[in-house]
Amino acid sequence: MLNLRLYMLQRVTALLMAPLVLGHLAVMIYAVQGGLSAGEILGRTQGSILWFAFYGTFAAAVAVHGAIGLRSIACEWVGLRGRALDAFMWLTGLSLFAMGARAVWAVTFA
Amino acid sequence: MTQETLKVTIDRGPDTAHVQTVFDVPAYTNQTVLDVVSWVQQNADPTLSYRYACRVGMCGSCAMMVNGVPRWTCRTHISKVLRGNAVTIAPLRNLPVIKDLAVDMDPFFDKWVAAEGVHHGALTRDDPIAPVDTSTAARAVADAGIECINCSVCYAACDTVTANDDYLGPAALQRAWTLLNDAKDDGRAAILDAVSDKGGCHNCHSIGSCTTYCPNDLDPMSAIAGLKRETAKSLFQRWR
Amino acid sequence: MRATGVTARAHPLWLAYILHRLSGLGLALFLPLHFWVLALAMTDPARLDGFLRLTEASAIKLAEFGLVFLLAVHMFGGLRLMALEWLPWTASQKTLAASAAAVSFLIATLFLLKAV
Amino acid sequence: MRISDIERHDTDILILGTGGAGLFAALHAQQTAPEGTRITIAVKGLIGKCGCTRMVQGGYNVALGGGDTVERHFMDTIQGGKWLPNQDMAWRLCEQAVVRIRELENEVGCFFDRNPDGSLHQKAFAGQTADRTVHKGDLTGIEIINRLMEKVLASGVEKMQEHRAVGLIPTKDRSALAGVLMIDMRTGHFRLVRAKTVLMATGGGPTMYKYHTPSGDKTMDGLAMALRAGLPLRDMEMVQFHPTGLLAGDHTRMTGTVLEEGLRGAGGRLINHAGQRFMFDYDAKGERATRDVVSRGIYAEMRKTNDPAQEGVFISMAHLGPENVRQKFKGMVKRCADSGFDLAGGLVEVVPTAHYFMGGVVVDVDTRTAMEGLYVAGEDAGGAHGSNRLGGNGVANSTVYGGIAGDTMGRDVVHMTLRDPDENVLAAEFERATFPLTRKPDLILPLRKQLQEVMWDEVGVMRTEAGMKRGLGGIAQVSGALMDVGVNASNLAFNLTWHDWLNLRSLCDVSEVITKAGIARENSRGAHYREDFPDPGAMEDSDFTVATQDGETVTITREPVQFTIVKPGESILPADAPNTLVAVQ
Ligand SMILES: Cc1cc2nc3c(=O)[nH]c(=O)nc-3n(C[C@H](O)[C@H](O)[C@H](O)COP(=O)(O)OP(=O)(O)OC[C@H]3O[C@@H](n4cnc5c(N)ncnc54)[C@H](O)[C@@H]3O)c2cc1C
Ligand code: HEM
Ligand code: SF4
Ligand code: F3S
Ligand code: FES
Repeated sequence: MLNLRLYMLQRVTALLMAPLVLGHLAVMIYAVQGGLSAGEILGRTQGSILWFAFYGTFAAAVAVHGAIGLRSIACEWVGLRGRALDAFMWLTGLSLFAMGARAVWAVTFA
Repeated sequence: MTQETLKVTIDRGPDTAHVQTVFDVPAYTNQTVLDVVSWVQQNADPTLSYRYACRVGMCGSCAMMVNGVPRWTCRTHISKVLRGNAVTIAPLRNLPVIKDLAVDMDPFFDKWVAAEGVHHGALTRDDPIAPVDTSTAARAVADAGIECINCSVCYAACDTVTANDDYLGPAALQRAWTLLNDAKDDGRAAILDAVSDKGGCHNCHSIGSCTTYCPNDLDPMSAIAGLKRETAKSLFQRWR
Repeated sequence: MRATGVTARAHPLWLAYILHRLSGLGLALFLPLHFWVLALAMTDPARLDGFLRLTEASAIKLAEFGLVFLLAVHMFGGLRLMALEWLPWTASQKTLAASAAAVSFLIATLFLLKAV
Repeated sequence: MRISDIERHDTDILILGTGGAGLFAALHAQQTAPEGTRITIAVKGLIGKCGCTRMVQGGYNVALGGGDTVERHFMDTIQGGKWLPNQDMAWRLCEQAVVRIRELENEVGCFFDRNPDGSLHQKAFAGQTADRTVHKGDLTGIEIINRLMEKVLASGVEKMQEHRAVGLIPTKDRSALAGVLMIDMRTGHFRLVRAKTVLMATGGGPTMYKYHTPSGDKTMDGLAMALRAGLPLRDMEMVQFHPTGLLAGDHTRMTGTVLEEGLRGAGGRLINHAGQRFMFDYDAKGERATRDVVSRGIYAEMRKTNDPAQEGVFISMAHLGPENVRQKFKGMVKRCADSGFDLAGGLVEVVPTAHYFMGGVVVDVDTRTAMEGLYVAGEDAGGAHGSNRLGGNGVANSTVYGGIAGDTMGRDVVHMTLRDPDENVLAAEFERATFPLTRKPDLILPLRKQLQEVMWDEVGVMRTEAGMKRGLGGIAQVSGALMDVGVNASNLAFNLTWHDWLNLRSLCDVSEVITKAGIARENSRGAHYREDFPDPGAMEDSDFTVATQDGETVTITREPVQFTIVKPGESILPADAPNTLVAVQ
């Protein structure tokens, strides 16, 4: 079900996300003080290449990582096998990526 | 003194309906789980099926689920597993039941072979025996898993085996790891390929039940981690 | 094959495994929601603000706390797993598993305290 | 069930048993036989997981230089066997062991313990004049069988697991073997497997004694089948007892299992119920004397006590330092602890326990028998050990001769064809195996216990004519009673009780032969000790017993030993060779 390539991809994306998650948490802890507002978020992120790269990588990594993770669960707990399993993985991965990309675009350049 | 009795509940098969039979078994001072099962067959229900051979923890054919835990029954004293005076005994998990407490171990051994758990080498009986330096780190790693008696207890304990038919399982992978570290074995490429296949080591989630329940105190989880490292390394080498 | 009551799970590494899996699953289910909310910034900033105001409510706060908790649990669980697989450690794995949960709990609590 | 329900199956080479002999035969047959030869391996348990080879602890005897020679190994074997071994077989055993150990290490992939310089580590069992025993800790058999098992499982031979052989079916003229009748234990169905050549490697196993070490699947089936097929069996009185079997009570299968030899070697003491050491009363070497001597010492001591509540004697290790013992004998200490005994610090009760069967089918040095198409190797074959087997020669014997059998069959099979079975014999064997299914069911265990008591008391460690005659009566009683005990036939799939019946049937049949051979040998040699004839007799006039069954009667004859290589009193070692190379302890 998981082969060496998928395994490595999942580990590499996990490693990539670790600092991103910490960064994201730090920002959030800082940001929620005194409440959140759309303006505040957008003010920080709007038009910033840096934030675009930060969240863009995050969204891409999470899509790959999450899709592979859900694949394991779908195989072991739902019993999906073979082509259905591959299709499920691609579908979740692509939709996760699409939604993530849209969100990142929304808070940065849209 | 009146003889104490044990309440022994035994799963009967192979029918999928969950049938259990309860027996009253006299308690004795020295009594293993296997002795309890044997008593039932010899005295109470002659049709009860189970398997054993060596009766001393060497052959690995007597493993069963005892109160939901996989154990070798010939070396488990009944006092260790009694709850009050009751115990439940079922066939080993993750293998097809032939009848009652006897399971078909073929899938376990098929996977053992599929993991390349067989010596690879070019030397013959006409060559001298190769000297082996036993002080190397690799030899220590190979020795760590060599005493596996293929009892399938770890295989029964592993949830990944339950969930994924293809998964080779802890014992077979541990055997592959032993061979990979054996200076006498030439099968490196074949082993790495076999354990990277779809049922290979990468399916293991390090649940660790294998290591927790191995009656021989072996550590398949760490062996599998070793395979993950080696396969990852070989991937980088291929990329280079 | 037949499911029997399996108690062969009552050990720290199994708990670490199930925690990691459930937190991963939780995150994967939450993420689309999170993305959708953020995408509102583009389509309907007012509604985004509405959502963000909701975070003031304590029920929502609890949910937020839960999500950060999930993320922390999952991340440390994942780091634990990778350490266990790639660094040839052996004995101390159980302690590692336990401390991962502890640390993540700590971070989440920190977050909660800051937020109130 | 009717005879027409027997399923028929053909193969070219059929192997019965998966101990050292059976597994090696499978590998060698595959190497020697022409491409396309069908090889089938049938076994009463699971491949490689039953039988005694797996239970080997001490190790594997082989002369690998360092002063030791094949000649010295041979002389030890002949002297250990008290000049009764077939010398050509013993020679081949010692000589081929050298090849087999290289094969085990190089081709099969076994890993045996090493010296610091990387060469094989060897130690000395009692009765040997060189450090000769190759081992893997004290779990040598597990290493040998696991590696062999992997090879065989990967080899693609046809597997018939949990198939019990119940009868050898000859051709009409009885000159050759046509096939073997088996029960598929998992379903309870019968199967007749015809083969051009058949190896019987079912491994003897003297489990008709109250205390015994072999695995539960070994019940002398092979020798009982050979007897019925009219084959001559030799040395049938020779049952080896291991001095220290665990005594844990009547109700546990742990009773009788071996506490290893090394415990005494390391300085373990035997203590009687009065708290005294006694072995020096029997032999100058004390606890370190050979197996037969120590077994007799313990037995004599037990008889002196003569108190049913105080059955065995004790082994004590504590004076060596419990921590030290725990470390050095980790496996043994753990095993005792599992059944509630403290080997390292306390006393563990022990008794002599039936361990190995020296007797067996008469074969030539290529494992051929008197019946064309039938080959016998391993513990089922007689001759290599004579009256006593050296520790470490058992597994050497089964692996050496298993390999030879595989090679011989692989070559012979070319000239052979499938033969037609004698349907009358087939019907008789079928009747015999299904007999209990037609009787009223009852418990079998009490009869097995009864046989075990009789054999232990009357045909055990020390024997007399009067005792053995009583023994014959006792065996006949059990044997007769068994024919009145039926088995519930409602479900024959994995019906262990049916197999308990068949096991006891084999044990009764062979017990009778052991006893008759014991009565016939009026001297004391090796494992056979006659209180009424304590003398060994003149070595030059050595003869061995041969038992054959014709119809219902067993007759014992005697044949002189042929000293084809060395005569009593002589040696093939150079005149200046030292008596022993083992450093005195
Ligand atoms: C506890 C113990 C320790 C020992 N230690 C040593 C030692 O240290 N050194 C040494 O040299 N020797 C030792 N021996 C002796 C050694 O194990 C035997 O000499 C040798 O292994 C016999 O090998 P085998 O292949 O003939 O028989 P086994 O290995 O016993 O195999 C017999 C096979 O035949 C099968 N079988 C039986 N009946 C049937 C049937 N009816 N149909 C089909 N299959 C059947 C069995 O299931 C089994 O697979 C020890 C023995 C025991 C019991
Ligand atoms: C820094 C952050 C993260 C790290 C270090 C990490 C690490 C890991 C690792 C190592 C695995 C493999 C588990 C196994 O094979 O048993 C895994 C599985 C998984 N991850 Fe993550 N992960 C992180 C973030 C995320 C995020 C944000 C999601 C949300 C989509 C996620 C979802 C999953 C899922 C669903 C699984 C499958 C669980 C399983 O197979 O048991 N992970 N993670
Ligand atoms: S690793 Fe342990 S539990 Fe698993 S088969 Fe080997 S001995 Fe049994
Ligand atoms: S229990 Fe199973 S998942 Fe891995 S660590 Fe052991 S094989
Ligand atoms: S009967 Fe052999 S391990 Fe239990």
